[in-house]
Amino acid sequence: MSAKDKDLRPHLTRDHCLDLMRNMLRIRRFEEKAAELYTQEKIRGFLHLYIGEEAVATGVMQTLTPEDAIVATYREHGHALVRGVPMTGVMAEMYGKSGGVSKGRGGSMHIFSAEHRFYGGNAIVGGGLPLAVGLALADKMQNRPNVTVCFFGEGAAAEGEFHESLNLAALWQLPVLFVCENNLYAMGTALARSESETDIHAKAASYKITSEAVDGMNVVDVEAAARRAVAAVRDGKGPYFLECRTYRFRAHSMFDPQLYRSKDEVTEWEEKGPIRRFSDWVTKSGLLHADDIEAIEADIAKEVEDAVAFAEASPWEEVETLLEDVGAAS
Amino acid sequence: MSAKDKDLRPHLTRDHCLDLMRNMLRIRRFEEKAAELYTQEKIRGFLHLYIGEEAVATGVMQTLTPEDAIVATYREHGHALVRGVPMTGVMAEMYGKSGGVSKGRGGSMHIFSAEHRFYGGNAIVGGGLPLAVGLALADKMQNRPNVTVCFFGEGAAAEGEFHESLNLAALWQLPVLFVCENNLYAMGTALARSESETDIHAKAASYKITSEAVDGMNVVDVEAAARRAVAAVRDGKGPYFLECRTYRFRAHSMFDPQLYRSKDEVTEWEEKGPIRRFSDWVTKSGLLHADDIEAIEADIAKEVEDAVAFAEASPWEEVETLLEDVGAAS
Amino acid sequence: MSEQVTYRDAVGAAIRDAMTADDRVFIMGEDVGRYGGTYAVTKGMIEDFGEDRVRDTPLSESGFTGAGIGAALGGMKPIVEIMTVNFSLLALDQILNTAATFRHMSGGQLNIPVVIRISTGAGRQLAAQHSHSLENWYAHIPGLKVLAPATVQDAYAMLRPALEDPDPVVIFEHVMLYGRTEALDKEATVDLSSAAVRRNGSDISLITYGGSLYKTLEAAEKLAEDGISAEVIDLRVLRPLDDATILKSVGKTRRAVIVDEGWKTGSLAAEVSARIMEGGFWSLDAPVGRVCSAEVPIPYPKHLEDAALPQVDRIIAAAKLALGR
Amino acid sequence: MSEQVTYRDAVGAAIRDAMTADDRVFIMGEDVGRYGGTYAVTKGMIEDFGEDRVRDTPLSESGFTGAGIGAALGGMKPIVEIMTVNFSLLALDQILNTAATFRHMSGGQLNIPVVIRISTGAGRQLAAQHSHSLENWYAHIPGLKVLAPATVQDAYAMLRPALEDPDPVVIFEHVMLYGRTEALDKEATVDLSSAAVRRNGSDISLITYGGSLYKTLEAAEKLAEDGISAEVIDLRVLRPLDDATILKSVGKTRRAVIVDEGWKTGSLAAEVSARIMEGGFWSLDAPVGRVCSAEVPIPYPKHLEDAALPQVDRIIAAAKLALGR
Ligand SMILES: Cc1ncc(C[n+]2csc(CCOP(=O)(O)OP(=O)(O)O)c2C)c(N)n1
Ligand SMILES: Cc1ncc(C[n+]2csc(CCOP(=O)(O)OP(=O)(O)O)c2C)c(N)n1
Ligand SMILES: [Mg+2]
Ligand SMILES: [Mg+2]
Repeated sequence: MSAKDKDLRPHLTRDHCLDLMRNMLRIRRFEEKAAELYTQEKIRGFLHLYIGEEAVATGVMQTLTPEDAIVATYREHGHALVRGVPMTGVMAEMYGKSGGVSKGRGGSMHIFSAEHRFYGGNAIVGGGLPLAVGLALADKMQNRPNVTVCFFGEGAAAEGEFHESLNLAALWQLPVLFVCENNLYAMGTALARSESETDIHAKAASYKITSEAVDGMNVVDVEAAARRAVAAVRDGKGPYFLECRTYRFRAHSMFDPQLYRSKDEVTEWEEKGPIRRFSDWVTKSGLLHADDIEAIEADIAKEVEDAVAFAEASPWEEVETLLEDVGAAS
Repeated sequence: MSAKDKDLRPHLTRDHCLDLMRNMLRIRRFEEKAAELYTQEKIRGFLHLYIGEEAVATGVMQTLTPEDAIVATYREHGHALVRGVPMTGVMAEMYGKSGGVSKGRGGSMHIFSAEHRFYGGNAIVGGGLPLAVGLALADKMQNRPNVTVCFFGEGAAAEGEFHESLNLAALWQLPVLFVCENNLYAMGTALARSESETDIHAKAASYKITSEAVDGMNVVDVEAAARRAVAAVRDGKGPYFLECRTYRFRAHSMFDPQLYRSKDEVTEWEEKGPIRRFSDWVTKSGLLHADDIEAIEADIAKEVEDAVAFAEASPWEEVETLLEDVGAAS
Repeated sequence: MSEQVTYRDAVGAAIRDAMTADDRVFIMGEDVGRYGGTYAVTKGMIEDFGEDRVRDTPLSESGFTGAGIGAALGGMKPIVEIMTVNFSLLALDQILNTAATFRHMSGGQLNIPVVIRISTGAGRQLAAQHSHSLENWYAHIPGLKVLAPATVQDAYAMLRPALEDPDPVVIFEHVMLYGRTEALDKEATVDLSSAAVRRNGSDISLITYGGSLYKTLEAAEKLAEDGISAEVIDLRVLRPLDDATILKSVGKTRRAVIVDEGWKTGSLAAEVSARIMEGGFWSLDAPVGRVCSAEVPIPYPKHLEDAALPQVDRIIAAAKLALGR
Repeated sequence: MSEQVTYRDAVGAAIRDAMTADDRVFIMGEDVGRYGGTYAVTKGMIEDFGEDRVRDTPLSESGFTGAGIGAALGGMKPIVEIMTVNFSLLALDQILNTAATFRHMSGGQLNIPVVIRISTGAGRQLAAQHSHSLENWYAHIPGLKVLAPATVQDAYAMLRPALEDPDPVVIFEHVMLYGRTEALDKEATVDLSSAAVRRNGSDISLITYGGSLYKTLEAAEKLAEDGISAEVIDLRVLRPLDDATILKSVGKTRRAVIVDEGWKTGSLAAEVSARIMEGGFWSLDAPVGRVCSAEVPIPYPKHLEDAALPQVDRIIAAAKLALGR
């Protein structure tokens, strides 16, 4: 292993482990609450939970600077939270309140934060990929050392936009990191029923993009791979593709009766869950103690509670504002 | 070489050589005339010539039955002629006359013949690929042993439809033969400026489609490859991809000043021209004689002359028919 | 023989009956099979008809819609399901440039008997990428027939003639209708050329379609309380429009309001208004009004979504304005 | 200071001047570089500005339009060229679902200053996949501005405010205009909110845009020979429409005909008619007429293409009908 490669490994200090743990748990607890609020009809529309996939956003985000850009999907609460978008604003957005990051206009599927270069929140499958290519193009043309990270599901790989975007990024050697969250299903459609080539990272390689598959249930592996990837991209080596193999523990959205997979399959994957796995490992290895995790849980419980209180207290936008923000005020 | 493989080789009998020669020359002479008629303003709109690429359509079409289906592009006169669509009807179509195969409604870019299962004539780059997938799906669902052949340029490989169609064909194991006519340019855009992976047949292979590249300037090679391909497809082995490496000798369309390539490059390719090459070979090897070719030329000159006369004599559609054939007469 | 069923089940039954009657009919689209259909329309069908005829597709709207179009050209009778009209943009090239033009471009040689079902409309708080109503874009395209069944009866009965049609037919199903229960008579037939008068009236014509029908009927009832007799026309066939029914009604009532969930500018309501202008101007006692969606990407919160869409009170107000009351 | 230039060169000069003035401006699209542009608008630009800023793209309409949108979000000022409106369908998802909605969905945090140039229209015998006019689809979309410069002056002058606009602007260039030569004053400015009265008249308002302007002006001249004074309005901004100019003219003339190369049903002409209905009904002495394209995929032969499109004689006939002559 070269010195450079060594530098690219995650430094598993106590603090860093606390941080990884905290981020994954923040997503988990936030979304558990969101599911509950959905049954209470506080949150409406579509709600897509990231539970089970927390290691991906958490691992990848460790490697970014505030100037880097992020493009995600409708399953993006986790990404927003790890990126640093305040939980209060995310929760209020899901309520549709004026205190939401997007003044409630977008809801769960459309979390944006210009301040964090967090560009959604896109509910068109595959729709974010060309956008990410363009953000990277802007950075490259303006000689900024930024990376654009684009998250999407394996289902999106069948869309024409995937193909056009990977080709453009590779052709123009743009600083994009494509992160495919391969959770094996697109709604009810299993990967093998949607792709002739089920090895997604091999698909990406066919565009002459450096491509790698990683265990998406292991936050340390994800972070390690993302470090290599982001370093290469920032070095001007063109786009990079990371396939994170993961699983969603919950239904696709709150409407999904999950006819297409068995309970056993879900249980099997839950046993490999990213939080369980990381917490076992850090406690066994003595990096963290059980009470460290308890303390984090307590903090998060408070943060979630505050977020709910904030959302509850936040006023609705006035009906008179309906036509605002369609175009610049003139 | 197995007995079966042997069967799949073109049988280069005198008759077959005559046939190959005749077909390539028919395209060449027809299009030379078309170019002339364009300058006389008999043919209008866009006119895309296939000159230089004749070996591709000629070689591939040898392998098809009348029940097989063909989907082509706006550069499809050659395909129509080899398929057996009468030259008269094609020429009249290019004039826009009522005797045209499509009653003149489509012109040069939209040659159709239901009788020959010749489904266009599509001027949307990449637009024919999903259609071919669907035609093949219909054959498969109805247990018909037909093959659908889909011709398109290498420029189309960048379109999302290419990606979606190859995946669908491979996923559903449909009887489609994809024939990419790689003439190195999409209008003025060289392959290397449009694709990160310039090896098109490798791109196709990444969908788990059997894929092959062949010298598209050699009609015998094309036929041989197409025989293998069509046999596999008809055998139920799923789609097949043939990249034919070729070159267009003329401008993209009659409007193109060809700023993007040098005269030398064109001349170099002309020296490898499919007609020159095949005629040299058949005469040198003694399969055909110079007067055989002269006889063919004479026949074709007559056929082209007749086609022009037919087109000239064909009446225009009445203006009152404008709204016909938008939907079924009710 | 009529029974009470939901709109969802009526669409489902129509598909099942068509598949049973004709081997060439099949359905394809994202999650129509194992998932059971986004709106549960095709639930259980894959068990009964198999995965070939209840064909799950990858996320490839252009590819699978084009494949449906090709399969129709190849002699099948495909029903293509596109999850929402918002996603249908990805397939629009195939629909306009292939399905709608092939017959004409080929001089009448070819025809494409595909049926494309698309859900449309707002009301479920799905925000700006899942809530639009682009019916007028489709109604603009020569070579297509465009339907918008608003009743359970039409949801069932329109599929048969759509499948019998030799040319492409697009069917819009408003997402708020799936749960409605109404009477269904499976034997009753419908043609694809006439609007339906859903309520007779003499003072004003309220012209609408799809998800807005029930709001409009409710408005008509409320207007009746104020002594205003409103006629309600359900266009149900958006292309070709049934001018005769529209103009006959307006000729009688001399006033009209069009209710359309599309954004106002460039809406189908504009087309209907223009046609009344052209064919009914001299019988009008007041300008034709429009109640459409506000010109905004539909926002998520309920109160803003409601404010963006046509509602009963706005229909009543527009009717009263037309009547000078 | 005015000079005689072609529409093609005016567009080209506008792009060059914008690129010279602002580093963030660049142009991208199929064959804008080495080929010199399908309609030769960008000829020679790659030599002067380099391949980064005159960026040839692969055939990937959705991909490169989306990339242009992304680049705009990232601080650039991209001009995306889409060869024809027919191909723009492939990019429509990115235009509607991303470019037009992001500002609203993000609660005003984000804006997308992209300019998308699209050639449109028929007249070159390019048949049913290259000849359509879908301007009204774009004019339907909240969040976009839609321009249709018909004169050399507007072709030049509209680009600057389009690039200065913080939101997406779509510019339609009619293919039959590129070869027109007219006077250009590079200093004159134009705003993106007003229609232009191209000819004053008192008997009837002829309202049009884009490629139909010159046919309409010709019709007006011919009408003058018959003693009819026609006012000609060039909408030039298709979204937002300039109601004030339209209604003022109709208030004066009391009669109107709209000339629009789109298919009649669901056309922009319908929208203009509906607006006159709503805002000018009481001043009308006759129903507003429409001269649009026939509802047919545009056929290839000249005589049928001509028959399908608005022509001077049909405009004259419609005007006379409105005048009861
Ligand atoms: C263009 C488009 N088609 C269909 C949908 C409906 N849809 C939403 S999510 C989804 C599945 C996507 O699967 P994947 O990309 O694997 O992401 P995941 O939900 O598994 O994270 C589908 C079909 C959509 N939103 N956009
Ligand atoms: C969707 C679409 N985009 C752009 C065009 C314009 N166009 C016509 S042919 C062509 C080049 C196609 O190149 P290729 O696929 O290699 O085929 P070739 O012309 O070389 O045979 C382009 C850009 C089109 N017709 N359709
Ligand atoms: Mg998935
Ligand atoms: Mg080519």
